[in-house]
Amino acid sequence: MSISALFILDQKGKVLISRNYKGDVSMSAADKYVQEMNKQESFLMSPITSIEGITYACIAHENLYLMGATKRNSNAMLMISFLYSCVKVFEGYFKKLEEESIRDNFVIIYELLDEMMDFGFPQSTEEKILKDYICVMEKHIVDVRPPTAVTNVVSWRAEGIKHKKNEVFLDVVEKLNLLVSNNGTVLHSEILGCLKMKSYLSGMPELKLGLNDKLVLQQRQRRLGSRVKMVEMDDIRFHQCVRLARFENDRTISFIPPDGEFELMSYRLDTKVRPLIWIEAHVEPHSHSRIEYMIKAKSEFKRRSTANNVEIYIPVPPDCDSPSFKASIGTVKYVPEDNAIMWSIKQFHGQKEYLMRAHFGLPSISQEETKVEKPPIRVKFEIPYFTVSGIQVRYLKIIDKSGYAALPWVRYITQNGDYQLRMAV
Amino acid sequence: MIHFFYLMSRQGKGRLAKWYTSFPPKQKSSMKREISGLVSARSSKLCNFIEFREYKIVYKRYASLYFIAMCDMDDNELLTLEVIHLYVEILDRYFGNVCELDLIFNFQEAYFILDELLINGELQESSKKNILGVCAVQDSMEDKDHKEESIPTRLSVQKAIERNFGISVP
Amino acid sequence: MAEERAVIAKECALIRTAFKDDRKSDCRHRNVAKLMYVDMLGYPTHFGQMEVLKLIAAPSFSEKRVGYLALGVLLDERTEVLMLVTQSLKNDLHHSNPYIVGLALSALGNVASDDISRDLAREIEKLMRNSNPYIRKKATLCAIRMLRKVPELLEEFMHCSLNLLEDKSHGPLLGAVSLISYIVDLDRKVKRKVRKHVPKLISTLRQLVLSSYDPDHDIAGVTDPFLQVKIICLLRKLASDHTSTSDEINDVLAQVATNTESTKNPGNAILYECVQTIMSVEAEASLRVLAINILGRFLINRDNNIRYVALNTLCKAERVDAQAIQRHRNTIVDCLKDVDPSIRKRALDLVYILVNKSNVRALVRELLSFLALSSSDVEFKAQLTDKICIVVERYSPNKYWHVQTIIKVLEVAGNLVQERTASNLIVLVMNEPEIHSYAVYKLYNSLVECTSQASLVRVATWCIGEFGEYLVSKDGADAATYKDQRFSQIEESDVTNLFNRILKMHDCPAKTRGYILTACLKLTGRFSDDSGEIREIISSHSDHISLELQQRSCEYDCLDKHENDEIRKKVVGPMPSVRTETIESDESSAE
Amino acid sequence: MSSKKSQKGDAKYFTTTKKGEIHELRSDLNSLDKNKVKDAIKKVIAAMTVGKDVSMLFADVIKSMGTENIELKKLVYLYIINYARSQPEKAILVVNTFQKDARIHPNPLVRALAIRTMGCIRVDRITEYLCDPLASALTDKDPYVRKTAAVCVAKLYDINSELVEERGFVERLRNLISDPNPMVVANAVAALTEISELSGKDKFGINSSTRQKLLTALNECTEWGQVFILDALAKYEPSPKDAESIAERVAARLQHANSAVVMSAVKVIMNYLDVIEDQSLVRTLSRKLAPPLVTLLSSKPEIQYIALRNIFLIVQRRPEILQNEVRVFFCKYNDAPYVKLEKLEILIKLASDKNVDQVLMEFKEYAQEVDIDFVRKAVSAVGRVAIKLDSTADRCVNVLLDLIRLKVDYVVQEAVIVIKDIFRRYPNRFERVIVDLCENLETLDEPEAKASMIWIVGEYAERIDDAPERLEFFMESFNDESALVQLQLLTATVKLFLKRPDGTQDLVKKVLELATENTDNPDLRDRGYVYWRLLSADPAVAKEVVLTEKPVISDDTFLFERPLLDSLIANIGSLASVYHKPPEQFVKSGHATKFTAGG
Repeated sequence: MSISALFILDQKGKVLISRNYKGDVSMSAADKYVQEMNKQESFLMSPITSIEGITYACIAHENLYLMGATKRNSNAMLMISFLYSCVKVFEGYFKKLEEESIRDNFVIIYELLDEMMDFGFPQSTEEKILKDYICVMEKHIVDVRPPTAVTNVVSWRAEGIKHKKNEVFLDVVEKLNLLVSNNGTVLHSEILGCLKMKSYLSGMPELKLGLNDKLVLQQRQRRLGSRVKMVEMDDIRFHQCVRLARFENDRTISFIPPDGEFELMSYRLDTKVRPLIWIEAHVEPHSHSRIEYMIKAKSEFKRRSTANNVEIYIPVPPDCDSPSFKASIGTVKYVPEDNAIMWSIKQFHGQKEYLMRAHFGLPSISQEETKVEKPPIRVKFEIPYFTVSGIQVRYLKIIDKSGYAALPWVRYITQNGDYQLRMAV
Repeated sequence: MIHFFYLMSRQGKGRLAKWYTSFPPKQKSSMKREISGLVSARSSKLCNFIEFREYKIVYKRYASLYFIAMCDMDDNELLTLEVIHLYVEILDRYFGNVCELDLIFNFQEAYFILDELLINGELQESSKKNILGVCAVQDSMEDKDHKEESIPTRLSVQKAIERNFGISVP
Repeated sequence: MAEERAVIAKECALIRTAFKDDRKSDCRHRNVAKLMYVDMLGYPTHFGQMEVLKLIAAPSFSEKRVGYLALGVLLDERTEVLMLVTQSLKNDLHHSNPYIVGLALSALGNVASDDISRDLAREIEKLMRNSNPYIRKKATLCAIRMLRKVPELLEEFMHCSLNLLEDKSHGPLLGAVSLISYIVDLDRKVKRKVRKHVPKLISTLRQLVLSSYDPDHDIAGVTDPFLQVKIICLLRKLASDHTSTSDEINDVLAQVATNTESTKNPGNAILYECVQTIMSVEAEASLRVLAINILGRFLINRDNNIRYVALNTLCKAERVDAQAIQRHRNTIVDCLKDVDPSIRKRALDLVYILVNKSNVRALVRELLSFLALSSSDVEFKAQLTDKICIVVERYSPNKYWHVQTIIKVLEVAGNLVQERTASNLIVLVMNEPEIHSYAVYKLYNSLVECTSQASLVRVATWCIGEFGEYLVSKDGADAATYKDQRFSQIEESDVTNLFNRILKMHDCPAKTRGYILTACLKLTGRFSDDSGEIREIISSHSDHISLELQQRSCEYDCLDKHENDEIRKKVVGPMPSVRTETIESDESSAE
Repeated sequence: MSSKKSQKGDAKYFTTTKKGEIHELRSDLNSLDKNKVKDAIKKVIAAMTVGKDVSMLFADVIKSMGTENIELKKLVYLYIINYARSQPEKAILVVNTFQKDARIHPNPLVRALAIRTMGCIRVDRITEYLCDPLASALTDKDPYVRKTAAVCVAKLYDINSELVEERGFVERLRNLISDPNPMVVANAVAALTEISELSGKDKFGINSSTRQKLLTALNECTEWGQVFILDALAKYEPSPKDAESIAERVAARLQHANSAVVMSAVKVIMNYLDVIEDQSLVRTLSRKLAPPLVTLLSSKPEIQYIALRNIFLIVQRRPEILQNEVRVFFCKYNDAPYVKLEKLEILIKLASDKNVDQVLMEFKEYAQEVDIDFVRKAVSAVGRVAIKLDSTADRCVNVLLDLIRLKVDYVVQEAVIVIKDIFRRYPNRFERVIVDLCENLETLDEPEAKASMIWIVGEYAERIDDAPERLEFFMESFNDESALVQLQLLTATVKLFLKRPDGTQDLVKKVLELATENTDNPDLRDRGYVYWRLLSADPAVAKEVVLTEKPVISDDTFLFERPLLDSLIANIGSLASVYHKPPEQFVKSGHATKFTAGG
């Protein structure tokens, strides 16, 4: 199930650093992979590739590639997930993971690679714990010891943490994914929610979180009456601190949190949602001379809510010129790097409708051997104090042996996710 | 004959590319990519020739730059190395101790010089002196033009590229 | 990368808009210059093509200079708007300023299309006679471009180019020699005309070799190696297959070979060209020895470049001097193991030439063991395999060894060999009744061991189908005996089990399946098939998605079940042998 | 040409490439100044990192092995791992320090480090010296050392399996499954799995008590440890009762944030579902699988890819699991190209009477995109849906006709290829479209498209008036065609002759000659002779044989056969599931070992 060797390559495929875990894959194997990458367009290459009996699992990060190689029938999901964990740990250590930071920190990277994986088996990838015994600052002291957390049941939290003020912040962030066909039917919509927690609590606190989860509430409906809105989540995923067996049993979300920032849970709702912001586009192309756009934007959420920082991206041909715009609200900008017009509206109140017109010139000569791409319209927005799903935190109980009182703070926000409306032309 | 003349940094960034045989754009970029991969993968101990499709690549590294010529299979490889070297020497004299930055900011000049050295992938002049001489005359004619217009073009192109392209020096 | 893309996209948008704005026409040459940079980074610049034409048509030198440069970079011969530039070019070719003529010539020489070449050939011919050597040399190279595009223009340039051989300046002379070399390649008939000028070429070359230091053309102590190499190359073209010219140039070649220094690259470039020439003309024996010695030195040179060109020369020289190459056999075989793939490739080409009837067993043994070891470089392995097969086919001392060796190759690299290898082996076996049983046993045993090499599977399947009766009879087994190799008879079910095993493999290709179906059809006439297993295999593909397999399966099944047994017997009878001319002609075309 | 660069941090070490470098390093390594030594070692490691050979410094580097500075010690160890194999003689020199560090060093970090490193030195002679320290490490009081020792047993087994058996390390490893520390248990599981794979034997012997311990550890160990345990459980062959209880406990893992944990949990459940007898539980568990699988599609593209390759298998095995989720597989513009291709495959699988209109609309949309591979697959997808769903065939064929009319050459070729299969699936239903296909005959240049078109001409020779001319057109380039086309041309011409003997004798004679006398392809020659002999013996029989009725191709043509599918399901999440090939096909050594119940 293991990675035999791990490589970090630069954009051109040069090995920056590598670690051989098992010895059955030669370290020159990376060259074969890079040759293949040069032959194909690298973005077309599938993340799992087999070349001459060796499998390469590769992810791209910034301008780097992280690649694991194996000769066995290894666990592919584990390989890729582990590479992403490496990225997370390195970013935790060096802020940005890039060529520079690798060259500047190769000693520490070797140490981390040694600690995070042994003989191809991933070990500890909790950045906060690793920092307890592998440090950026050189320690000349002899007695750096493995923190007990490395092998503990609670492998994500060190013992003896103290904070002056005991606080917990909880952000409920929902993202709306939307896919609309070019004739205006909603093909797919889903809500991806996530509870981000910042925990500054002393000791080993026990936390219990209550949501207006339909399955829980139905069981206790009688006691609560039927006034609470209930939400049915299609799927929930928890941080490893949450006791899954307990949740499976009685849907109680109980956990000892890591210290600091982490993602407590994420959930998915696969319900038909009304698109919060609706766009209609009318395009009139005159090839070799000019192209015109008429765009209508409509907000379909409640009148008293407001969407902030709305950005509507309308794709335009990559070689157009001389832009001119007219909009009933907000500002319009040609964004050549995205081949798009960006119409931005600072505050978009509920139940409103606005218009925008754009005009471009086109060159008299068109590009050789290219087919026109048809990217979709994309929309970005943020609606505070609102969740599309209606999810609510009902309580967050904090219990520590020392008995301190701690305050939980909760915020809600809805954002766009992958929000795409296909263009008709 | 030389079909393609290419300057590339060690990091694989193109610095000058001149085609003497035309290929469709897609093929050009895939050839460039493959050549750059082949060349940069070779250790300095290996010979300077690579057989590539129906061509032969003759290349040489000068500090941070690779000079690459894609030529016919039966060309005299050693002589092609000399053509490359001649070009490098002329660049060095023209710019005075040339470095990669000179080529980034004065890529027009590098092309002008190449046009005095090669036509259609064949060597047109073997005398450094002659080439530097005609380049100097043409530069001065250009400067005269600009005095009339009172815009120092060459310099401003340079500046514009520097400013607008934010070229990152390797 | 993403960052670069964004910067370029923004800049290009500004440039596009500026192009459309008439007030900004004085920025045009700067914007076009930027587009050249953009083009080199690999982004589209088609929107700037019209602006390039405008620059060329502009009056000032600096605009023209950028315009013509951009013409050679942003456009090429296939660009549609290129035709629009013909008139501007024509005007500039007549310009009073020689540098503007030069710009037009350079651009024309780099991008001229067929049409433009036809339209402007006249002008170029005139410019080749211009009083200014700067213009003469450019026009001469431009002529090569035009000939590349339109060979019929040859007559146009012929006369003029021969006159240029008298030119005093190196530039035009170099151009003329290059042009004539090109012409000679284009039309062998003109060689006769050109040979009249050999004395002139020789004297020019001799001057260069013997000249004292010439500061303008000195390259590391050698005077104009470029011109020297070009002349030697032209002389080779003129002298090969022509005795009197060969005699004529013997002396000068000897002079070059003895007077050129071999410590630096320019000298070696000349020697390399010289040796190649000696090897391919009818040179005197002493000169030949000289060349062989130079090559010998090259071969053991520490510089990989020199070793490479030595191997390269030997490859080309084979026709003339096989003996000389044999002397270096061990060095060459060693080069097969070199770390440098370029050198390995060259060495392989040579080894292939080295093989002859007397050394084929030893060399092939060596190559085979080498094949089994070299696992990393698949491309090289494929070439190696191919070469082994060809030499075995060509020099094999007897058919048993031949069959046995090719099977070994198939076992190791059956997925890399060319189709031809498999079909040649089949024909060989087919046409030699005496080895039918030996081959079928050999192949059957191989197949049992190894079902992963596609070519092996097919050859074996075909032979089992055609000669299956030997496998299941005592007599067949006895007949297969060769020297100390003995085989034992097998059961029909062994064959069907083997076929089934192959068919059950998930990645068994349709082609292989097809072979098996036809083999089974044939076996219905060679085996008793009491168990009906063959029949089962035949009908198993009757609803297969592959057209061919479905067709075969249904046809064979119908034939097998048909009441008219005579017809089936006739159909599955032994296949007629193949006329071998086809094979031989095939072999030669493969070289 | 020079380039200047700012230097900071470790980066400065990369630039020291002067000639006297090695010499200088050697003197620094032997310096009395500890900082100098440390700097020198860093430089050595830096050189090693960029691929320079610094093995000649072995003796100088290992002098610092005994240091009490852990960071330095790690670097020295790292160096030793890299070069011990090339210097086996000298590697012996380090054994003493290793043993000391491993056995008596007060710091568990150092003890573990020594054990971990020794296991990575794959020099046979050192291996013996590893046994004693390893034995004590397996019972070390610190769990960190024990978990490292557990992995080390697997390392040792890889180098010298006999030694491991001899010293009873496998038995000790099995004992570690009862270790109170969950990480130790997890690593022991990983090591045992590895050893079982290497030996091809079940070294696990899971019994009811170990099973219990595994399930307990599953709740407590790290995310990676959970993967080890789940993967081991997936190989276990449970009784129906076991399967029920384990699957129920494992189901909680579907909620884990780590995709690898989720995927391995899916594997356990998918495999156990076949054993579980209680059908209502089967339904409950199946229902639980869908949501986490769909959620994986919101992850990173590489994870999506692996998920999709697996979902492809899962929906073939248990179509009910995702039958209502077709929309989540619609392609987004910015999906990675490899993700789009996989989504398409699954859309074909999930297409049903209920959703087919929507799915076809999508395919049509995709067929007009830019990426050629994707477009071709979309075109082919339309046809495959037709083959799968009888009731939709008309709609699909209409979509294909629309696409053909776009006259994009690769779209036409792909359409021809798939329409030929539609003809074979639904004989006598769509022959009307032959006219449209024939219009594009001359633009075909790909072998498979040509072969398909030739087949169509031969199969419908009696309907296509100019069939002889069309076949003759192809025959002109017979020798340049691929075998695929040649074979089809041979058959089609024979069919034409049998159906329309008038005026086609010359043509059939020509093709028979081409196939038998002018080719070096033995298979084609055989086929040629078969036809030739048939025709010359008795044309009536030939007609019966060649035009014999062919079975209609089935709707499951594109499905995996059951044994392959089973093998792939057993390997969910692994590379086999990504390649859709059983492990033995791409792995040389190693075995797929099942863990059998030991009571």
